Amino acid sequence: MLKLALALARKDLSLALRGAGLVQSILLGLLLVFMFSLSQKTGSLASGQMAAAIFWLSSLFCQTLVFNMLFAFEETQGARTCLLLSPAPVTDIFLGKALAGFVLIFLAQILFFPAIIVFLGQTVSQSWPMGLLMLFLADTGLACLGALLGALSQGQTARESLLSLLVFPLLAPLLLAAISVFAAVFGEQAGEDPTSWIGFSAAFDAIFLAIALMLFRFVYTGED
Amino acid sequence: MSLKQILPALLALAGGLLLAAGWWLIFMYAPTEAIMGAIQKIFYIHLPLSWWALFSFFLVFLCSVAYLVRPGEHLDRIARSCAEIGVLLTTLTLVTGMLWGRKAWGVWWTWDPRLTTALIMWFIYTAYLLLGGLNLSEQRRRMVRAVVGIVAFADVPLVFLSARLWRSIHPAVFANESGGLEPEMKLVALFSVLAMGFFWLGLVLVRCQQLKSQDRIEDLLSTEQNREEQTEQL
Amino acid sequence: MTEPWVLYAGIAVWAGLGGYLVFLAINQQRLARKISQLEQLKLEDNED
Amino acid sequence: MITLKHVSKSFASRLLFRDVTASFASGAVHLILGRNGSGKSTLLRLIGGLSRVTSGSIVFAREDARIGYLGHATFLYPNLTAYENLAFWQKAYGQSAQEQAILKMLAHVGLTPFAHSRVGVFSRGMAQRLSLARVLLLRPDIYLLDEPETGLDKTSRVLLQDEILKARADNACILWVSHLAEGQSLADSICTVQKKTLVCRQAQPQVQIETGGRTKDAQKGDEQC
Repeated sequence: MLKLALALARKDLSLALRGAGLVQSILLGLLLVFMFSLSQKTGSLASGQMAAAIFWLSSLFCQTLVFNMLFAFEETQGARTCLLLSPAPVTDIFLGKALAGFVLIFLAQILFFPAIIVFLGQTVSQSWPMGLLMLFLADTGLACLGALLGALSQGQTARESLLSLLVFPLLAPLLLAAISVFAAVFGEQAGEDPTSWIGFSAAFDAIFLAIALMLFRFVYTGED
Repeated sequence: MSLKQILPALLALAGGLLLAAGWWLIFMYAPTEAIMGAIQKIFYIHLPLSWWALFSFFLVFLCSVAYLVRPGEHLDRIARSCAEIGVLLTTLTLVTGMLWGRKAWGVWWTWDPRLTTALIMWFIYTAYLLLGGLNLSEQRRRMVRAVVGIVAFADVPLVFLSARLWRSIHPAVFANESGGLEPEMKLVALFSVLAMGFFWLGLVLVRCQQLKSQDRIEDLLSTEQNREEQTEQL
Repeated sequence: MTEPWVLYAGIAVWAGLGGYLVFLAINQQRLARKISQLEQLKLEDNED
Repeated sequence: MITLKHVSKSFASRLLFRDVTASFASGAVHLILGRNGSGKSTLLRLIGGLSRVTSGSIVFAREDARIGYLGHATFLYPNLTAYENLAFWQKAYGQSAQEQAILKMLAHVGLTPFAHSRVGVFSRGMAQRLSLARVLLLRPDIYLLDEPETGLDKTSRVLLQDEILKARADNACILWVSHLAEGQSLADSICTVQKKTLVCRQAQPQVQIETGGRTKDAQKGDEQC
């Protein structure tokens, strides 16, 4: 079970780390962080919520680039056809891509977080375990929708613009949750207590994971 | 001209007349609300728009599910026309919502759950309409559109919930229509929703028929081109 | 007594719906042109 | 054993196949001929389940039949090495990647010196040979070959034909789309795409081959479905 998914994820990770794909998305994220730090008057600190918003915005851009890259791997030599011929169920391909995307986004975020602390002068409050849980939930949602909608473009030319055009609004609820919790992590007095946001994000992930598992076979097909 | 052809026009006409009557009701019959004053009357325009916009997107959802179960060209057409009109109505909902907000609370945009949901729905379904731009084969584009139609609608309640958790200063009257409204207000509100319903149905049917003839013409043109290719090959 | 802003909202709505009807009309014109193009093709076929 | 019942396929209002009914027995080579663009490759894609039939049905004798596809696209990842490619595809098809088997197969197709170099630098012929190795490693029950000989040099073509005959002896069902002269001598049945349907006729394969002590004629007797 899941043999194809794990093999696919391992292959994608080695390909992504070998090529310049991941580096490109990390640089874009760091650039975003730096640009926003310009918007602060020198000396004044960005609000916790601003820092959280920038962190998640960079992660979102990173997600779009990562999933475009992951699905482009299968298009160069038509490997998609061969994957579909495998006896394993199509959802294994979805799980493999989502897992690879999750790891890549997490790797990028490991670099974004210190950049936010440094450039935007943030301090981490004692509610960081809540932040870690939120990070996990939000990344799952990012990976799940990224894998489903990444397959949508299936290596078409008009892929970057349309993918982000669709993914950003769809992920809006998850972003609101992640930004609120991370604002608390950066020391803001969050209006809503974070636990309700955590519950909401878990529900969001569950719903879209179920939908993605059902719909993936319609999206990723051999038709070219 | 069979009934089927003129039905859409009839519905649109009836809708138009009912809307006009609705206007008369709004200004002459509906009492002005005690707290907010006459501005509250925008509610009778705002509510039908947002209600039918949501209903259009629900119909897109149903057609998309039906299309995945048993693909049929007509399902995709209905979904496309409903999405188009849904986006139109959402745009008008946003405009009237902002006008109301500007007058009642002095600010153009308030992060209120309903308006935020309408705005995000507007972005998602505009992207849905842009799916036509993807250079895919017709079958694949319909399949992709059906999937997006489902994912988009599943997102709507989540957007609403998250927006409410985020911040809410919308008047309570919105939350429970039946509670805060006097009987006359409820009557006018219902009438406006009904009137807009006729107009909405007329628009959807007209757009559906137009898309149908458009597809038929495109088929004819493409078979024509294929025939020419074949004749050249021989 | 009527609140001007309610009128503005009404005008905006009618403008929006009217704009959509214009869009439908333009589409109808495009279809008519395509039909005439098809008829033209049919004419040429009958001649040769 | 694959059976097509009244299969039709139209693609964007262009009819490719109308009412195709045919059956391809296991342990046989079925050569499929036809003009370019007559939809031969589409037929393979339909059988592979990659695109859906407009009407009719395709029935497999064994549900969990493993399908090996060898066509113009090599399905190889340019940034992975030859070894990694083969290892990945084995795992992707649910088989554990034994190092010995992979190295032996690479030697078999004459790619041992390039085992650990990136496939991106391979020539067309080398990539096609690696793709052949990929299919052979899977030991599929059904071979879908879409003009596999393109880009292969003389020795590789002979290698390809040996493998096809060996596969036939292993009771695999081989569908071979080609327009090579010597293909006709190997085929058990030759099908041609004419007027949007498939016409098949039996053919007498001249090339006899003994594998594992069972001669070709002996297999003709016990017809496995």
